[in-house]
Amino acid sequence: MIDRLEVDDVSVRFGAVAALSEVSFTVEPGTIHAVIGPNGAGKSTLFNVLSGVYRAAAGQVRFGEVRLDRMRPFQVAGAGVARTFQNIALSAHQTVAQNLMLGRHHLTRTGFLAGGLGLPREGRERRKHAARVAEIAEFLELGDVLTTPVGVLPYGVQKRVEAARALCAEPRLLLLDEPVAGMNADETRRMADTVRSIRAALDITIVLVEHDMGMVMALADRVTVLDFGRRIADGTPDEVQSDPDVIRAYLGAT
Amino acid sequence: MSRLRWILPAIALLILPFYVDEFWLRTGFAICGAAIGALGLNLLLGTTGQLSLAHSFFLAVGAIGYTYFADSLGWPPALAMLIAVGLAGLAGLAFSPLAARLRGIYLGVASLALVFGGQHVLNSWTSVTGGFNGRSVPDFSLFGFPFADTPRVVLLGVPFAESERLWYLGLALLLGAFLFARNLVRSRPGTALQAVRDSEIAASVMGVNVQRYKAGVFLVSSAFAGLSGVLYALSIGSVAPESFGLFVSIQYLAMVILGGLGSLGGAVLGAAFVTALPLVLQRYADELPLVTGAGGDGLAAGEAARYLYGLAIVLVVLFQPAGLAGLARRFRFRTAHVRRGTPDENTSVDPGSGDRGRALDDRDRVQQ
Amino acid sequence: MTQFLSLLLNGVSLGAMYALIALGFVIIFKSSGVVNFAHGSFLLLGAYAVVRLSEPLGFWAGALAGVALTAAAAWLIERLVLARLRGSSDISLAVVTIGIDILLLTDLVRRIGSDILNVPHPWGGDVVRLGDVGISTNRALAIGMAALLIGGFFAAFKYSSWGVAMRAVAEDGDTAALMGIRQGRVSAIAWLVAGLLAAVAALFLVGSPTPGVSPAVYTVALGAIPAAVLGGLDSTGGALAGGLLIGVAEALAAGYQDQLLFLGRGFGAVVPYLVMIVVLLVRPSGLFGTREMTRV
Amino acid sequence: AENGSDGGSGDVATDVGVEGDTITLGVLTDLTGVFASIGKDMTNGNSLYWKTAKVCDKYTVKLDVQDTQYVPQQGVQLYSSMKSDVLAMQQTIGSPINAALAKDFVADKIVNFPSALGEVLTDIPGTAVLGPTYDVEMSNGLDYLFRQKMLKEGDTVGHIYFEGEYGETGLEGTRHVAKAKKLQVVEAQIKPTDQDMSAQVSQFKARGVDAIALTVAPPQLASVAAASQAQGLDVPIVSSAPVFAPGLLAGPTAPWLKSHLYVAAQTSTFEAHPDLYEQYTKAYPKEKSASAGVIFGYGMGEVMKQVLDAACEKGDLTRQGVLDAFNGLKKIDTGGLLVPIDGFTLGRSPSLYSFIYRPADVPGGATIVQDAFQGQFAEALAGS
Amino acid sequence: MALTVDDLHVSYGGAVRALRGISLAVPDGAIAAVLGSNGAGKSTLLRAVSGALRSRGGRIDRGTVRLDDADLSRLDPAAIVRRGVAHVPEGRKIFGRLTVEENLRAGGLGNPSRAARAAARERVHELFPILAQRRTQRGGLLSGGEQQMLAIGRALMAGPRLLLLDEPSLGLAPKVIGQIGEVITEINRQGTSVLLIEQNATMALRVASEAFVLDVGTVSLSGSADELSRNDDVKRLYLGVRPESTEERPVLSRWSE
Ligand SMILES: Nc1ncnc2c1ncn2[C@@H]1O[C@H](COP(=O)(O)OP(=O)(O)OP(=O)(O)O)[C@@H](O)[C@H]1O
Ligand SMILES: Nc1ncnc2c1ncn2[C@@H]1O[C@H](COP(=O)(O)OP(=O)(O)OP(=O)(O)O)[C@@H](O)[C@H]1O
Ligand SMILES: [Mg+2]
Ligand SMILES: [Mg+2]
Repeated sequence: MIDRLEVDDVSVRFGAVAALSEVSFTVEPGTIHAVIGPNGAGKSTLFNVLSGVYRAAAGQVRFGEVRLDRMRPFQVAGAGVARTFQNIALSAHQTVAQNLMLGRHHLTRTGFLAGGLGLPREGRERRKHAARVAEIAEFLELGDVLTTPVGVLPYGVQKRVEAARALCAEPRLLLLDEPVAGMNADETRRMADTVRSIRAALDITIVLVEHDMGMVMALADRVTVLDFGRRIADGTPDEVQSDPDVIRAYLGAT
Repeated sequence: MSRLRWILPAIALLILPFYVDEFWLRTGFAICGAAIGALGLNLLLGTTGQLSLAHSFFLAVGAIGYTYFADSLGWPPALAMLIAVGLAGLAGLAFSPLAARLRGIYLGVASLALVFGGQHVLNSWTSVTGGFNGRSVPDFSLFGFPFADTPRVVLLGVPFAESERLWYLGLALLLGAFLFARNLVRSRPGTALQAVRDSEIAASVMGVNVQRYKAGVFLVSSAFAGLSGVLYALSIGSVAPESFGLFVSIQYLAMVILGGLGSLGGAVLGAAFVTALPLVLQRYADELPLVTGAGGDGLAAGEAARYLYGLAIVLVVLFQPAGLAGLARRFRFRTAHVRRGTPDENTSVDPGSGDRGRALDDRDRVQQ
Repeated sequence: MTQFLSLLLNGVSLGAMYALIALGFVIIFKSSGVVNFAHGSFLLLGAYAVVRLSEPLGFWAGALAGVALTAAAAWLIERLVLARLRGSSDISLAVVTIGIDILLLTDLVRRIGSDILNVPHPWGGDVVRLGDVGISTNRALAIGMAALLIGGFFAAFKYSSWGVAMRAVAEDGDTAALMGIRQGRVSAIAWLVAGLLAAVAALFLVGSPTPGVSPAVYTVALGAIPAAVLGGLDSTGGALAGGLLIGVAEALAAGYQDQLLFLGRGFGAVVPYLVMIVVLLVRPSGLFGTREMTRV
Repeated sequence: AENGSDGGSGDVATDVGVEGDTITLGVLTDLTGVFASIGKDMTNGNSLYWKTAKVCDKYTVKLDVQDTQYVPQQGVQLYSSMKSDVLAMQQTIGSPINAALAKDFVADKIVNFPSALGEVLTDIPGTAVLGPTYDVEMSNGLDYLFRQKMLKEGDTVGHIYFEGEYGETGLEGTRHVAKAKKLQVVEAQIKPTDQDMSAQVSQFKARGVDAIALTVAPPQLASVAAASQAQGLDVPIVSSAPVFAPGLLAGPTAPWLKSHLYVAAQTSTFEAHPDLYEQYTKAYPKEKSASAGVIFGYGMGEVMKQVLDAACEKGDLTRQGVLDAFNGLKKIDTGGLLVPIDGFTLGRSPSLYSFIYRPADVPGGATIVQDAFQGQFAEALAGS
Repeated sequence: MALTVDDLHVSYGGAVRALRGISLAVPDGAIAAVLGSNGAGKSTLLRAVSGALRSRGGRIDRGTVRLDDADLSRLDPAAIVRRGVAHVPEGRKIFGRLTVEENLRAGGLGNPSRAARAAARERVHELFPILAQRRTQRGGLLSGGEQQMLAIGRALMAGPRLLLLDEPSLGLAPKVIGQIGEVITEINRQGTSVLLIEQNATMALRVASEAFVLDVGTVSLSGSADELSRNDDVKRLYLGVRPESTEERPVLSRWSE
């Protein structure tokens, strides 16, 4: 059973900047939901609120029964929410495998003592999760680079590592912040396929921030549009695409 | 084959007391003690990226705690050691909320306050610390077996006195500490700590309770420092607050950097280098060129040691950012290739290469 | 009251020198992101050079030459060592300065030896009296000099692009280079200036009422570190405020020691650090430092 | 490596540290650490003495000098490496190092001369403080001020002292005198690295002190003089021996020191021993200002010789023999180099005497104004 | 100003061969677009031109980079900037601790003319009004797109004669991408040559006069922008005109404890 995500009247301010003002929308379980809007509209801020990095000044975020807006980031992760970062935030010196293993942090238990003493159950746990990590890496076409330090990989590949790490958390709600930035059309298409097949295989909810409209149109079940921190539209991709406000603020006359 | 690489040095270390004299055994014991402290600092600095100059304070807690428990309270020395180590760990834990608030170099400088403040407290608290002059340290004993010169034991014609006994104690404790640190880094907490180092926000979003892990690593690191302090106390036989000043913290920093930040084997090598250098130079001053024995007109041994070790720090950071561990790795890498008869066509996988390290540093910053 | 005024004046004069040292600290940090642990050695080098060069040259020329020599040495260190470490982590940079510090300090202590070297200040042990309160001429001059130099740098930062260039280089030298900023030159100048400030501070620091050049001069820099940090490592104004705060706090703690006995004897020595910790707890980046903020 | 065999010839028993006609003595000094200046001077004094002196007219003495840098760990390590070669310790610098080694000294039956006059050192068997402990010394200095009418009952004294054994023992002397003479004491503790005494002097001025007592080091003395001058605090300064160094007379505070300072010391001056001065400057032409440390080092040699001679006469130059000889020593006279020493009883100051000297433009920078005397408070302070 | 790259070989850390013999020319006053997949070496090419290679552990092994008649391969970045080359690096690299205003000032430091700087700032504010509004905000706190605008604006402050742009549209909203295209055309009209790396090939090929496609360190296709936009491979890989996807992809199973 997956939960519904309800964002209810959320506001965030930074000094004079109203990054989000009374934003509300609902993400139905098992759908792919896109959030779009001009630069600085508050999309990443929204993700930061959803993942507990920023605290909303007002409003609520509910994921099923739990209140995400009251949690700290690591508790949000425990509630089954994982995300990627717009500006890649990986450990550059660590290998891809090590970075992915971090994704499994909240699924594993080993503490300082058990880890330091190298108790047998630590080894069992590690082996079991390493196998899953390899599986996910394979899925995101990272199988060949598992032992490469992330720092030397090209930008586009690092973006895939980000996505893989979030997947490794086995989330029920996956937040992707511009997953195809810096990819060419072909790479974008493959990423879109991947996202689709994640949803199909794992049956989870995905929220996506993206500027590549082709990708949004092809993937999203529903789209919410933000501008200057306010929701200016919400609907199916087709509805949104023809909304005059959205065209004026975001798409431009093409 | 890789097992052989461990067994030979292990045997050499075990039979050492049968071949070398007291000076070297004592030096060896001092190295073991320092190495444990360096391992602890490496967990903090190398693994978690927290710059702390307060290490000497935690050393002091261990050393003085042991002396107080075993001497003033008369507890069995092994218990006193355990409790002193725990106490040092708790001191680290108590410091961690401050550490959680400060970042980078601010943390480093703030931790200086612990060194100076700690010295002040320890100097004033004479009933426990013995004040400026310090107090003498009771001998260690384990299950009734004393680590002292008496009762006399002779093994295979070699007197098995305090220095021999301590050597094995140091070796055993160092091995334990090393394995603990290594396991820790390789397991789940290690991954989390490294993530905290690279980006606290990313780590917390992936489920790491950053505050708690910082507290945890401070606890472990200071407990290591505490154990190191106990061994220091045992090796000298007397502790005074004065012995745990800023310079000691700097020495530990030097061990970790010289050894190679983030490398546990490196920390041990670094500790050996920093600890032994002044002693050996002093001892063999007469045989060394340029260095004169005490009272001569040339470079005094103590000065020579300090020059060398300042120079070593600068050179290592400049030319071998991966430290002694990097050097060792490079050497091993090369010999391994020669043995296997493969030309090293992909040096690019050598993680110890300085250039690669540098290139990565840049990448790091791109992503911030 | 006289005692209080006298302590205050004394604290301010001490603080002025802390501020000069802290300012050097801050300038280096701003331009290259380096926390320069070798600053204490610069101080000692400045003092030593002034004394030695005053012998053959006389005080004025000797002081000038000594300050110049220290500045040149700082510059050289930047060129030889730190310039090669662009892009390394903060920690490596801090550690390399510790290495340099050990080298310089060992050498200077060896040269200074066991003697107390006296600087032949023309004003010697003269005293300025302000009503009941007396202060050595040397210290009075120090306050004036510090005001002059700090004011000058304030203006330089505010009205020239130097400040921007320095901070750009410190944050990301490679990208700054893409703006045409010569990172080598910017940070080399910063080191030069820091060396100069340290030497000027040293020049007064070893005069009355302190006893001349001895290795202990070095430890004054240890008091300037908290001054720089509590002011905010990247703030010039902070260096001034931090220096004065620490100077006055230290003088008062030492002067009223017998009223503070419940804190333990010799409490004055920890005062700078205590003040720093209190400030950092409230403001983790110091009084005027840029707040460290991150976003993802 | 220990053995009981007879290393020498003749019928003198020996064990460790005697090879043929050579006796080896250990020196654990500080040549490059914080107390390098005093360490160097004392070691030079030791060496100078043993250059010519012979034990029993037969044995020459070789010194095994090691530099501890004033770090206890180094001291312990270096002692462990020299202990199988030395008969006794001619010099061990620093209370912390002496404390760290006390157990070993006792176990190894070592006769040891520490470089300082700390009270705790008198509790170590075989360890010989060569002079009055610092409290006795300070009380003698204050007594001198009373005798000269520079101080009277009910006055106020400001005492600046280093944290640690040296400073605190000195302070005890002042406190004792204060109790006996109803003095007010204003205490100021500092660290050896504190160089600016203005604040302390302001405080003294505010409290109206009539004299300043110092158990610090030369830089602090210079600063006290400069600050007193600046703030117009015109009172006598009494100090223990380590506070004064002749180098101060080249500085701007020289006139103030010459008119205000009285030093209570266990050593005499170069002015009183011109031949020693000549000998020293000839042997060490590069050392610029010879301090009292040289005289002390030379005197240490002299006392050691008396111990070894006594042991040798008894035909027992083993460590035990030397220790016995040491314990039997009474009324030691060093020809006026050091104050008269009564002998070594655990826990008791070995001497009650002090010289008083003042800075002056003479070789060595000091001139004696009061020959070795026992002050009125000395006996009460000396301990059991 | 004409840029000529001839038989350029570049490697990183002596091991990774990022460019393997690239030759191309950007004639005076032209806009040249470079396309290529991740890791093809596009950014490396720009770094080789602006001198930013060395600081990242890269080296020119062979070949030349010339600007008119001057050899750039031996100059340091600051010297190259002074010859009129501005580089907007990959990943924005704005100065996070400096304010927006200070970032722009830093960009103008290599520009000697005060009047030119003032004019440039005017234009930047006109192009990206948000930067004027956020003048005193710390660069690091801007949104991704705002940072990108700042990076472009900063380069414009230098008043360059050759502008190197590394994926300027990265993270920008569609409307702004359209504007960026216009800006590039306009800058170019005022006499600046542009070398443009883009993943948004539609925009790139619209504004460019010539185009190159990089593939694993070599130029696999080149020609006029129009020609290339008609090329089938380009259409498929870069313009998103795709045949139905047929390939087998691995499938992920659900995780169960
Ligand atoms: N600093 C570096 N150290 C080592 N290898 C590097 C470095 N920078 C880039 N590389 C390698 O050089 C090759 C070319 O990289 P480059 O960044 O030029 O690609 P790109 O075409 O710009 O890719 P993208 O579209 O992802 O930005 C890649 O294989 C990359 O891994
Ligand atoms: N920590 C912060 N402090 C101050 N301002 C902030 C902070 N985080 C975001 N902002 C501001 O809030 C606004 C919204 O930013 P956000 O990153 O959410 O935009 P976005 O919609 O993700 O834009 P983009 O598409 O460019 O990434 C921006 O104007 C940004 O400058
Ligand atoms: Mg965003
Ligand atoms: Mg690129």
